[in-house]
Amino acid sequence: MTKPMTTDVNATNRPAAGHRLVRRRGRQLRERFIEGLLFLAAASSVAITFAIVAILVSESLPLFKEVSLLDFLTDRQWTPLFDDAHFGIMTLIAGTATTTAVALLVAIPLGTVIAIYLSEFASHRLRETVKPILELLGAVPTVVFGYFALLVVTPLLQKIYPDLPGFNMLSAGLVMGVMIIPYVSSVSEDAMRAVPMHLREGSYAMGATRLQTAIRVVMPAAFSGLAAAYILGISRAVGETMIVAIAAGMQPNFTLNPLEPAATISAFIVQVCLGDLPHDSLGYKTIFAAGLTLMLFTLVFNILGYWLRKRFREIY
Amino acid sequence: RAEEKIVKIDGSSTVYPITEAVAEEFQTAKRGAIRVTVGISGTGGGFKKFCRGEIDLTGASRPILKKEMDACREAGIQYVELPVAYDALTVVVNPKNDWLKSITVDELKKIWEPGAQQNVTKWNQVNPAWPDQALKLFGPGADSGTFDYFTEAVVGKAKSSRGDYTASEDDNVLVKGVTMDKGALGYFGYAYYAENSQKLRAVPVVPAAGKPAVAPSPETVKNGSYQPLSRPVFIYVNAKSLDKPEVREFVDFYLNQAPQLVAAVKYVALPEQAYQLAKEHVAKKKLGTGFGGESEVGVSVEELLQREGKL
Amino acid sequence: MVELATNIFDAPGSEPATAALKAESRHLNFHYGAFHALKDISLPVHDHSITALIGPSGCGKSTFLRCFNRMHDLYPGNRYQGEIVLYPDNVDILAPSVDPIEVRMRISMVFQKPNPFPKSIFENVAYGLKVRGITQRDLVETKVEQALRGAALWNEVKDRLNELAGNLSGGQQQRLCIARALAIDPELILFDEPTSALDPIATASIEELMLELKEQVAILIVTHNMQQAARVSDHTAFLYMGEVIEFNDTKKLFTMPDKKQTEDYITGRFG
Amino acid sequence: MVELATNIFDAPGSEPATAALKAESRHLNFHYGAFHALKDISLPVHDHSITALIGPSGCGKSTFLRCFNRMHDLYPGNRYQGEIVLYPDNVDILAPSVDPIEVRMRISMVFQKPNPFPKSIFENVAYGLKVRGITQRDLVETKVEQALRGAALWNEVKDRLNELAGNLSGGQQQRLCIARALAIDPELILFDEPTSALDPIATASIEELMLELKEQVAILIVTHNMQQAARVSDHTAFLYMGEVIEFNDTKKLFTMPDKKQTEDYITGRFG
Amino acid sequence: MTPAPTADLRKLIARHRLWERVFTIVGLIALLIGLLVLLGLFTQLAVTGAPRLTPEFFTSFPSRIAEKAGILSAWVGSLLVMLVTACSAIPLGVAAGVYLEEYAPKNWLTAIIEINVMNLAGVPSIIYGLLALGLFVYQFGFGQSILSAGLTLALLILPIVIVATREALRAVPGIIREAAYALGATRWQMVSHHVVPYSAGGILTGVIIGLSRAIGETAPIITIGALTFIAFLPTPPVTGEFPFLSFQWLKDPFTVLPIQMFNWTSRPEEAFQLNAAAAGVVLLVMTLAMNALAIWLRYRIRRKIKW
Ligand SMILES: Nc1ncnc2c1ncn2[C@@H]1O[C@H](COP(=O)(O)OP(=O)(O)OP(=O)(O)O)[C@@H](O)[C@H]1O
Ligand SMILES: Nc1ncnc2c1ncn2[C@@H]1O[C@H](COP(=O)(O)OP(=O)(O)OP(=O)(O)O)[C@@H](O)[C@H]1O
Ligand SMILES: [Mg+2]
Ligand SMILES: [Mg+2]
Repeated sequence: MTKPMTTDVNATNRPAAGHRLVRRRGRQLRERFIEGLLFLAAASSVAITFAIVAILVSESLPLFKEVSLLDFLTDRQWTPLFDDAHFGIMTLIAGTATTTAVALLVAIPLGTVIAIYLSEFASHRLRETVKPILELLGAVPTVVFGYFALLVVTPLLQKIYPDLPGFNMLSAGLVMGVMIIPYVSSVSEDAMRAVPMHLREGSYAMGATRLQTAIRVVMPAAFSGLAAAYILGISRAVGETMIVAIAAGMQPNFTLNPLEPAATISAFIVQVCLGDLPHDSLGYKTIFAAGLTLMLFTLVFNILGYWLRKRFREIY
Repeated sequence: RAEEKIVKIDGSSTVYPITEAVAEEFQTAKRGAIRVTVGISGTGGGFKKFCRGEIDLTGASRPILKKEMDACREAGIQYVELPVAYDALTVVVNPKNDWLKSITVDELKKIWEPGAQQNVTKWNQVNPAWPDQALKLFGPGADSGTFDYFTEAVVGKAKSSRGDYTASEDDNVLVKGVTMDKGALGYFGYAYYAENSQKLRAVPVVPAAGKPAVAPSPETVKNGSYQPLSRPVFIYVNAKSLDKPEVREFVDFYLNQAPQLVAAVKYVALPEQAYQLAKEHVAKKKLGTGFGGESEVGVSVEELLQREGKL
Repeated sequence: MVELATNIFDAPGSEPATAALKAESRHLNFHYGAFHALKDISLPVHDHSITALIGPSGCGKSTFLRCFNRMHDLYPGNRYQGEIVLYPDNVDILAPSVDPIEVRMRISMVFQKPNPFPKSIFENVAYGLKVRGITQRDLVETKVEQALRGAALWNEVKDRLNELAGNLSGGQQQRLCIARALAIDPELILFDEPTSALDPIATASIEELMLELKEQVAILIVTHNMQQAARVSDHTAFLYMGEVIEFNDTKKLFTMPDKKQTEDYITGRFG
Repeated sequence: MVELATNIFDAPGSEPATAALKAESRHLNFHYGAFHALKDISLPVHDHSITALIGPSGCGKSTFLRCFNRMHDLYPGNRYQGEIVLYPDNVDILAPSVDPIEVRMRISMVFQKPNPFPKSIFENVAYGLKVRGITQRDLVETKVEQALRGAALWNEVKDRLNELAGNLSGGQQQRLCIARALAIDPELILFDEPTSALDPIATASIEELMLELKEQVAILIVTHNMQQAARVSDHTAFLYMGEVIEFNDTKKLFTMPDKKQTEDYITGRFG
Repeated sequence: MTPAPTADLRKLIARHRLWERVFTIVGLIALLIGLLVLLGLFTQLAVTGAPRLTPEFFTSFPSRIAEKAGILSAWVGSLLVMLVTACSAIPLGVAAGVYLEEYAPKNWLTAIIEINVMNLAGVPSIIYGLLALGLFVYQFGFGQSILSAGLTLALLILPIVIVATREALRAVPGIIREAAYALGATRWQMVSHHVVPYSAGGILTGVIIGLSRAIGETAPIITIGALTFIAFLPTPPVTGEFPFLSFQWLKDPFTVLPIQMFNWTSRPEEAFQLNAAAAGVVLLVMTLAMNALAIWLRYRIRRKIKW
């Protein structure tokens, strides 16, 4: 806020200090104090990140003393716990990327269609009942989803495609996608509903149908909200653990083929965390390096998302 | 309020069912006067807490390793190592598998050794008598004590294994995997086979050339004929905690009740004599591990208990 | 003293209009749920001329206007009675058998607040064409240029057709909305207080535009600004509490109103 | 023909005002970022009288009004120059040493759209007192009643003070906002087009109210409705493009404007 | 100006209408996929777990005998952990949201915080567990307690609460803010008296999504040391003696429902699978109840608020 700048041209015998309008110190101090507190709350998220990064970096340093960064990034095998240890993180990243991609291929179209349907087509009552029910999908313990993928979805898929292995990224990804639907649909529905009515009216007045209005006007106008929803969905998919751990086979395969089994970063981390490894061993340290990599990846995604949202934010 | 009497236990999820059973019975017996808590942080997580002095006992599916011994020494934690049961690693196949009547350790090695990765993908590549069927492998994750033991016993070197198999910490997942695939072969703890013996078939193992194949069962494990795949699981007791009457009482109760409770949760109890020896160790507070920071295959529990303890 | 209303009829919009009817509302009643907003309104809309609706806030001007392109269909609970007949077809556009989309394709509307879509200038104008399935690039380009010229905006934007419409000034945005409405060759254009959000210069240019447009189409305009009504329209209707108090030639209505209420309103005794 | 402006000065608000100054802007300039919205405005605000600001949309009326309670401080990039002196203190309320909150406690404002808080009627009126730390229940109750009586709303709401303010009609809501502004005993009340969202009856009652209020306080009102300015104000300033074109007694300004531009505007040649 | 050939226009409109109908069906199908999966999962759990859903299941401690095992310590633990989570994540998240929306100047620092908040949403939950183990359990000395677990989950859902809070605050119209300022309110008064209460509905949505996420988490809680077998309850928060309130329970060991479930699913005995399913049903119903409460609260708040 700019301080008012007064060019005191003809300041005639103006009372200097102590008049009734002067700033109150007590109130100002209190306001500053509260602002400080709120700032601390907001900054706490940064502090958390720093703490996480600090832990990840310090714990993974011993690993990088033994494994060169080049190997870490270029080796195509990830067998840190085996006798013949390889530390090719790209293997896990490929798994993470594939399951995430499959999940998003489910969640983004379905979530978006649901959002459009709820915001532009459905009645108020339907929307208000369905939305919270759908949000329950996000609350189902992921172990349940994992078994659902393994015991229901995989056999179904095998009926269609008999060569599908019992553990594969496809069914894990599909189920993960369903789990993420509410993240995408709820947040984008909110964003679409926030698009002011006069924009819609402008489109209807041109003779557009609901669908045309939704796709051509409402969605572009809600772009930043949709982007936020998608990013939230991506983040959730990238970080998801149990579904993949149960249904995708936990095989560190360097492959982008969703029909094969693979392991992801987060699944690897949780597995090792609860396993029998000594916590001081090099093998155990790999989870921190993997976590760090994951964090860097999501960071890149988020910066990209932030930039995109800023660039395409529509003012209506 | 009065000083809480509480026994804190953590560690391997393999040992957990036994410890849980003991804890439950113990609390009932004491009418709640002593409280017991059991966690499942894994053997590694358990030792980490144990060596920080946060818990009184930790369950371990493998012996304490060098690094953990160092950590404990640094923190001044001394401990008593007590084997409490056998876990027989069971090699299982799909019931539809009609060719595998028994398997030799060599064949297992051919299947699981690191060199087999990408190379041995068909049954007939292991043994020409077996069909030209895709070989699908299932086993515990490389972070587990089971994996360490199996690789050491079969391949000859701990942690030396092929990587292209379906790994899971949850043995039920492995059970599901093997039941879903005719060409599957997997290994995991005996309890999971025992509970699913209709859906799976355990394969008798030939320990060495010329010896008869032995199927896993409580008897064959107990009498030492199921080799090399039966291993002991342990609890480690903090020596200082052992001075607390409630911990001492609990450990005694553990060793006394073990034969019944271990069987009840589908593990294999040690020979009676082994429990006697263990009780003596507790009484004498015999400190240290019998392994010296390395895991070993094929040691008998009795022999182990005779060894000099290292800290 | 200045006579407020003496010289406002020198404006170019004041030739008496004698054109044929473009549309006509007959005994139109409208309800927002339980609220009876329009009461038995019968009003003609002449072709090639500008018809203004004036009246105090809340009298139902916008409500009436929005009946013409069935905008009220978008919200639940609204109810029409009576009819609005569109000529030369002589169909009642409120009849259930009539598709509101078709109505809207023939009657376009410009809103109070400029509401360009968050798209490029070009896409905004081409939107109506796209909706009609017209996709040949050159045809669309011709039409867009025509419409922008029609809305007196072409020279200002021809070099930045791909810029976002949101970057235009308020007046330009409103003209863009007019261009958008023009591009689909409407037969009747509805304006709902099109200049109330604009500065005087932009207002003047839009008024001029309307006077040009009426050569080709019929125009129905709502305004809260009596001066504006006097300046641009050929016919004026004074609405009050959902009823038409008076409808007349603009000149007549502003100089010799038949009704006392009209006189009170235009002389500023209320409103 | 009807002479639009002949009889509007029979209204009660037209006694010439001779009161002392309540406030005065001196060489006030205001910038929205790079946009120079107010240009060297010097205007007096007399006590116990109503000063109206008229001018076409976008000329800076609201901007000027909002300088008086430092509303612009809320947004970044705004810049004041010059001063607004408040009497009798003779303090420049734009001075950096002055606390905008103190200013706002003495100068209250009523907005264009009624904006009651979504709380009870009572809480709405009592809010200004709460902010000042006045919590004695009986004192607050007295003040609330006083303010509601002052806003001519007491009889309508006295039995439902705990109802939500949102349930009131538009006109009642606006009077509630006036009561809210009155409750803190302001010395000057700013009205920014207070009736533009209201129907004629509500408008009339609020105009009446303002005429009563000016017995106690100074009033500065922005209106786009010239009739309203003529009806209620004692002094009128005509703004155009951020400048004061003319300031005068209302009667004088509407009957014998000094400037050609003023005449053009009030006779409807632009706007 | 000639009207477009009406027949062509009609055909076009008919085509558009057809597309619209197709989309309506697609939309319904998409919705149904989501709902049916949910329904399928729920019924599967409910049918499997039905034999275990007896009153004793809620009042018994874990046991090695599946039929005798219950979830008393688990549901009490879940409830208490959620209490801590809600009590810490809501104030912190709302405060952060308020700062970012109402106070923060638009500069690089705010941009960093903003990106950072979104980024935290994607950190795998187990990493929060590792962080909390170092920070809460050891550094702050909270031990392996309800407090540590609650705070860990609070960190986990903080981004969700912040994002939802910001969206909700944004929906409060500017004129309400100006009205408060015009009456002499300070910024904090404006925020605390008006903006936050009026956006409570939207904030609640975020809180609920967040708590739903937290209540089902397993991995981070295991890392910080939740127990699996615990046959006693935390100290009751209300005591018979002065001062009648006790915070001892914050430091008590605990377990939570998803851990109990996790443990049961990995047991070899089939009978435990029933327990796991039953626990899953309880978990879902608890979440549903929590959601229902929030939806009701949100409805009540929104009913009062008209702009
Ligand atoms: N959606 C609605 N639901 C209920 N009543 C409505 C709705 N829209 C408008 N009204 C009421 O209908 C009446 C007419 O409204 P309308 O918007 O047509 O007035 P107007 O003449 O255009 O006024 P203005 O000059 O303020 O735009 C008003 O009393 C208004 O309160
Ligand atoms: N926040 C802002 N940032 C930049 N320019 C602004 C802002 N608010 C107003 N303006 C510009 O300042 C000028 C004066 O605006 P102001 O709102 O004071 O007009 P007004 O006379 O009150 O008009 P109206 O009758 O439409 O309310 C206008 O040109 C407007 O576009
Ligand atoms: Mg209107
Ligand atoms: Mg204004």
